[in-house]
Amino acid sequence: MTKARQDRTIDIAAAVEQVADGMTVGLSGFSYQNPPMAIVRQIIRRGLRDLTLVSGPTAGIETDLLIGAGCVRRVVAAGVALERIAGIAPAFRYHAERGDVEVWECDECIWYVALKAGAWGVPYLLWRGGVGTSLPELNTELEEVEENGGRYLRVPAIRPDIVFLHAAEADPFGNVRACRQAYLGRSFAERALAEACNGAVICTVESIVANERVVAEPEWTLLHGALVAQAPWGAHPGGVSGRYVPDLEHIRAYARAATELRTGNDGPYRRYLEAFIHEATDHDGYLRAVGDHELRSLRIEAA
Amino acid sequence: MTKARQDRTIDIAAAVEQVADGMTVGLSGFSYQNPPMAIVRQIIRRGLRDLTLVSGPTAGIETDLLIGAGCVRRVVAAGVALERIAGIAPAFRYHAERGDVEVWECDECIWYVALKAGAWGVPYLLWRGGVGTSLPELNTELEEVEENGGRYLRVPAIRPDIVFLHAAEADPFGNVRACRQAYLGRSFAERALAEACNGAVICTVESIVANERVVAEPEWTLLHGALVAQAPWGAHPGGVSGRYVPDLEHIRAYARAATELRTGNDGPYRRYLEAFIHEATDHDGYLRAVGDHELRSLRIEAA
Amino acid sequence: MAIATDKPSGVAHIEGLDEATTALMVCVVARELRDGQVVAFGLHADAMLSAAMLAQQLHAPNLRIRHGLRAERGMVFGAAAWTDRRDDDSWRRVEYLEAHDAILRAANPASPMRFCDVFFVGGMQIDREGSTNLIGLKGADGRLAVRGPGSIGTTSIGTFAADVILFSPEHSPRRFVETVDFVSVPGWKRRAAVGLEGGPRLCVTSKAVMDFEDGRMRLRSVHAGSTIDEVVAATGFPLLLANDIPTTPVPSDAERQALAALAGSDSTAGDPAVTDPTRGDSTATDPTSGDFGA
Amino acid sequence: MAIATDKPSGVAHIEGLDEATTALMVCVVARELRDGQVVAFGLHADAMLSAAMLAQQLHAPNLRIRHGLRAERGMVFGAAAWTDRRDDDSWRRVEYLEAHDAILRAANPASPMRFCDVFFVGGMQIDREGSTNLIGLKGADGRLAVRGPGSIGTTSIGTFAADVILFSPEHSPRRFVETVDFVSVPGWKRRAAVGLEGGPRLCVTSKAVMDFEDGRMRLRSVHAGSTIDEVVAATGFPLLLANDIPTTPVPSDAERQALAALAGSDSTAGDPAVTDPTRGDSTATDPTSGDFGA
Repeated sequence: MTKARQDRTIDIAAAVEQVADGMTVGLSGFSYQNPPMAIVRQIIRRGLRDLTLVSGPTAGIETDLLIGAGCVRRVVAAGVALERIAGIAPAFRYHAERGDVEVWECDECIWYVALKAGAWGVPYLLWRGGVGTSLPELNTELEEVEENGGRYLRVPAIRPDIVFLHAAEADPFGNVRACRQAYLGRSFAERALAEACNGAVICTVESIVANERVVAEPEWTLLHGALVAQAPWGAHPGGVSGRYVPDLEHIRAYARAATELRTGNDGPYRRYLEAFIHEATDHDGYLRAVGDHELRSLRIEAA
Repeated sequence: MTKARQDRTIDIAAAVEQVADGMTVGLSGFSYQNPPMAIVRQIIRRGLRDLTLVSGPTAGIETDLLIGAGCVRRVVAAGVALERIAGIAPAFRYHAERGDVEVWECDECIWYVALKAGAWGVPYLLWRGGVGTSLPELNTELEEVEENGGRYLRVPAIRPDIVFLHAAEADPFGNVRACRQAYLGRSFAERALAEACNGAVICTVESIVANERVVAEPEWTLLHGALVAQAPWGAHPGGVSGRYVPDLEHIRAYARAATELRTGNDGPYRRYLEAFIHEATDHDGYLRAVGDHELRSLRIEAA
Repeated sequence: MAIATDKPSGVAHIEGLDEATTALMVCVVARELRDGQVVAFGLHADAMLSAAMLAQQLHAPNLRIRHGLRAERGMVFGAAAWTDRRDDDSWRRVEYLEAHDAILRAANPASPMRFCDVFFVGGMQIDREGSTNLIGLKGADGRLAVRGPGSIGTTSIGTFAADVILFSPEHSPRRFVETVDFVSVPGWKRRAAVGLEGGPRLCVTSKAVMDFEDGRMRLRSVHAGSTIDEVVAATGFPLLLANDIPTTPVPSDAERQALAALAGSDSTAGDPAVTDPTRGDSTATDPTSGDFGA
Repeated sequence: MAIATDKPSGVAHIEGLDEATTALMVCVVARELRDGQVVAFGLHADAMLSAAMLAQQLHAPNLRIRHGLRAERGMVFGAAAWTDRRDDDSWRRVEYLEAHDAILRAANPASPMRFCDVFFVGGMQIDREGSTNLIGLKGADGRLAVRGPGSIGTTSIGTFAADVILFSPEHSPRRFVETVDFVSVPGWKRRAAVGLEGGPRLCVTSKAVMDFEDGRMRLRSVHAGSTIDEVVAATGFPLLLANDIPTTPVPSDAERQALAALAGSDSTAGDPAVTDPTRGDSTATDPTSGDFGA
């Protein structure tokens, strides 16, 4: 071969350089699972503003943290919660109630339908879920219409400008894989986001694997064509199926700080941002701030 | 357990009893691969009429044979061909040119979009492929419309009344599996048909496997909730990936007979129907008519 | 709200409820599930999972279950099969796997691959016609003042499901209101207005079981330990009363044995420090207070 | 139509063409493919596969290929990876697998997971603006008289692809017509009328290579063994002529070596008794005669 195949790896800082204020940013993560937290923290370090997040379909700490740090103008998600720790994600709650953050009110299906419209290059798709609810009242982009004697929502297309994912592994050429040992993370919303995306799909991964492994097991490739950034523990304090479980102690501490926002005390939240994002000037610094012992305790042993 | 789990197996005759004249019938098969031929032959034996076939997306001998036998009023397929043997399927060509059979002119994507609309319970979906072509002129159900300054086709929903598939194997409870040794047949249009279906999904299979095997490898389950009919060699003269290759000699002989239709000589075609369908009064009879030696020569050895 | 009965083991834990009450609620739900149905529920609905598995064991061997957390004779629909500190391997024990956007299949209840027939819904508010609200609460000015988590999967799946079962451990005037502030899943009158079929069939709380008559909630039975008067007082709208309102039958021997057998399978220990008001198994007390959401 | 050159081995067989002509056409296509593109083609397009793999070897290591039959650094998009009497196992040598309805992804050429940038299209008819027809031919009454196979995947993928390459071994006035009877994939003027971007860039036949100027087909080079006059006469509309019309460069040493190396991989033997007029690699002679379709 006269030319080498292009290496599609990139570092976290360069990945986030591609984001600008006001962009629509797709984020992986289903609740605690696979949020691209290393990217999120770098977005906060850069002080980006007015982002529209397409999170989820059910968003978690990645969305709450970006909101709490002031980066977000609008959230497209069917729910934002910290599971049993906070049924309503606290920074999301605080800023949505203040009106700082606009919520594109939807449910999981409508979230998918909007992205399918984006992927299919059509201005809208019809959908029956949501008629007779408050969604069209709260989300003026969802119009309730009559077609062929039935009532439907016109769900407009959503097309992220850029998508960030976190996954177990990828090869250097942009083939992203789930962890072989686990179903999870294999069929989240990543494909829906990537297919609708107008621009780069950037995936942080726990480890980079050889292309030979991808070819040997093509059925485990989730998506292709991504840019790949190595970020071990990159979903922390979320989890990665087959690799490590969510760090509930960390999330609980975060939630306590965020809950203080509603009492008018933003000190704990600011201290959280300082300790884990601003003072830890990069992902390695973050991992040092969390501590090796804590991280190791989260690791899932191979079956 | 006080009650037993329901066995969802059925025989071929009982399966075809569920079809009535005029129904919209979904058929699996991508060209030579996985056509539900045992079912097709039983439909012909029953003398059913005026069926709308949703074949394909790229249809082959299952569609050509049903057309040649006079069962079909309308075909929804992006193409009907016998690969290299007949670039235009001969009975399809003959009857379409005579106007006996109406063609719901589309392409593979539009075929899928119509079924997605059916599955999603909406009257139509917008699609951009096909604007500027003859499709809306030839298929009056495809309306070219202007939306948000762009031109799109309104593709109406298609919902089969019943769907027939052929696959490598299934358990007695309706979990249909691809052959573990082959990718093929794993991700055809079967899911699109089953998801849009208004009624029963009936799958003939080469062999019935234990539920334990399904549970041990759930990632190989193509679809669930089907009724299952055992029909070894049920795709013949088509092939089943990982099991047997198409019987090109048989297809070639069939194509020669069907090509005679256009010359006004329907004798060879009638003789084909007699020998392989009417005299062979059931699937076992068909297999005897084909011959054990011929069948064995098609078998794919496990790697 | 404890009820006096032997403590069955092996039932999912519901925050704030004793095991006996939880077991009773699980049995009530299980009895409602019919053979051949497909039932679906959300991430943390452990009690619903117990109920579905119990029904499978006792009278509904063909029940199919869609559950994010664990699935038996069902699927892991994409994401959710993990919990807390345990990496769940339930996907190895199911019959099929589908991507998370299989939830769009909810739109075709006629397909054999349909997403579900029965769907469980909780809410910050539930009203007399069975509408639910996960969106938020209105302030004095009529605008959203208390932000809820969002509708999650409830809206569309609840729109298409033939049978919606409302599940609310908490039974209080604040939870059961005359009219929800915002609608996540429409109840009977709202559904009729837009031509939706199906709707809420049952509402199960820690105090009672309600069904619906002409689209209005009706008291069907009261759990031992509660009274009709107590239930009526705990409901923020006039509850219709059935002609005969028995005590909810306690778990039978067969039910208790089956529940004990299920204890052999993985059970999920809730995180004791926290609650989840967004799912059907929640016991969050006050959606406007600080004691949830953190 | 044979051209005088050493016979390279390892090139896909095209029915009715000698190996040297096929190899030349393969090289012409390969030279047009740019690094980083995603190329897609149909079931029997063996020549296109050879071209794409050749380009990957020589100058486009990041080319991604979507092919139903075999795929290298690409995918098997669902169905098609078998051929004739051989069960193809190419899915074991690819990097990803997708269900067949991944073709719907053609609608978003901006996504990194896009279906393709370059798409190959054949036709029963091709006209001067590059429209193609797989639907059928009109009779004297203006209605469809000769049934074609149908548009297969060409319409939508051809609509969204930035670059459409027309591939037609047959070069005759019957194939190259002033205006196609029916349109499967629109050419330049029809695309402009409905606001489609991209369109036909190149047309490769067994006689010549054409490109487009202002939306009209133009002769770019003539294969050794043919002449400009012969090509013009074989085209059923006035062909624009480039200022300089060279002989199509024969395969270079590097191209021939790479083609020979590809011969080590599985090659597909066409079924000699039959033809396939519906794909780009067809040599069907007369779509109105009885010599194809059986």
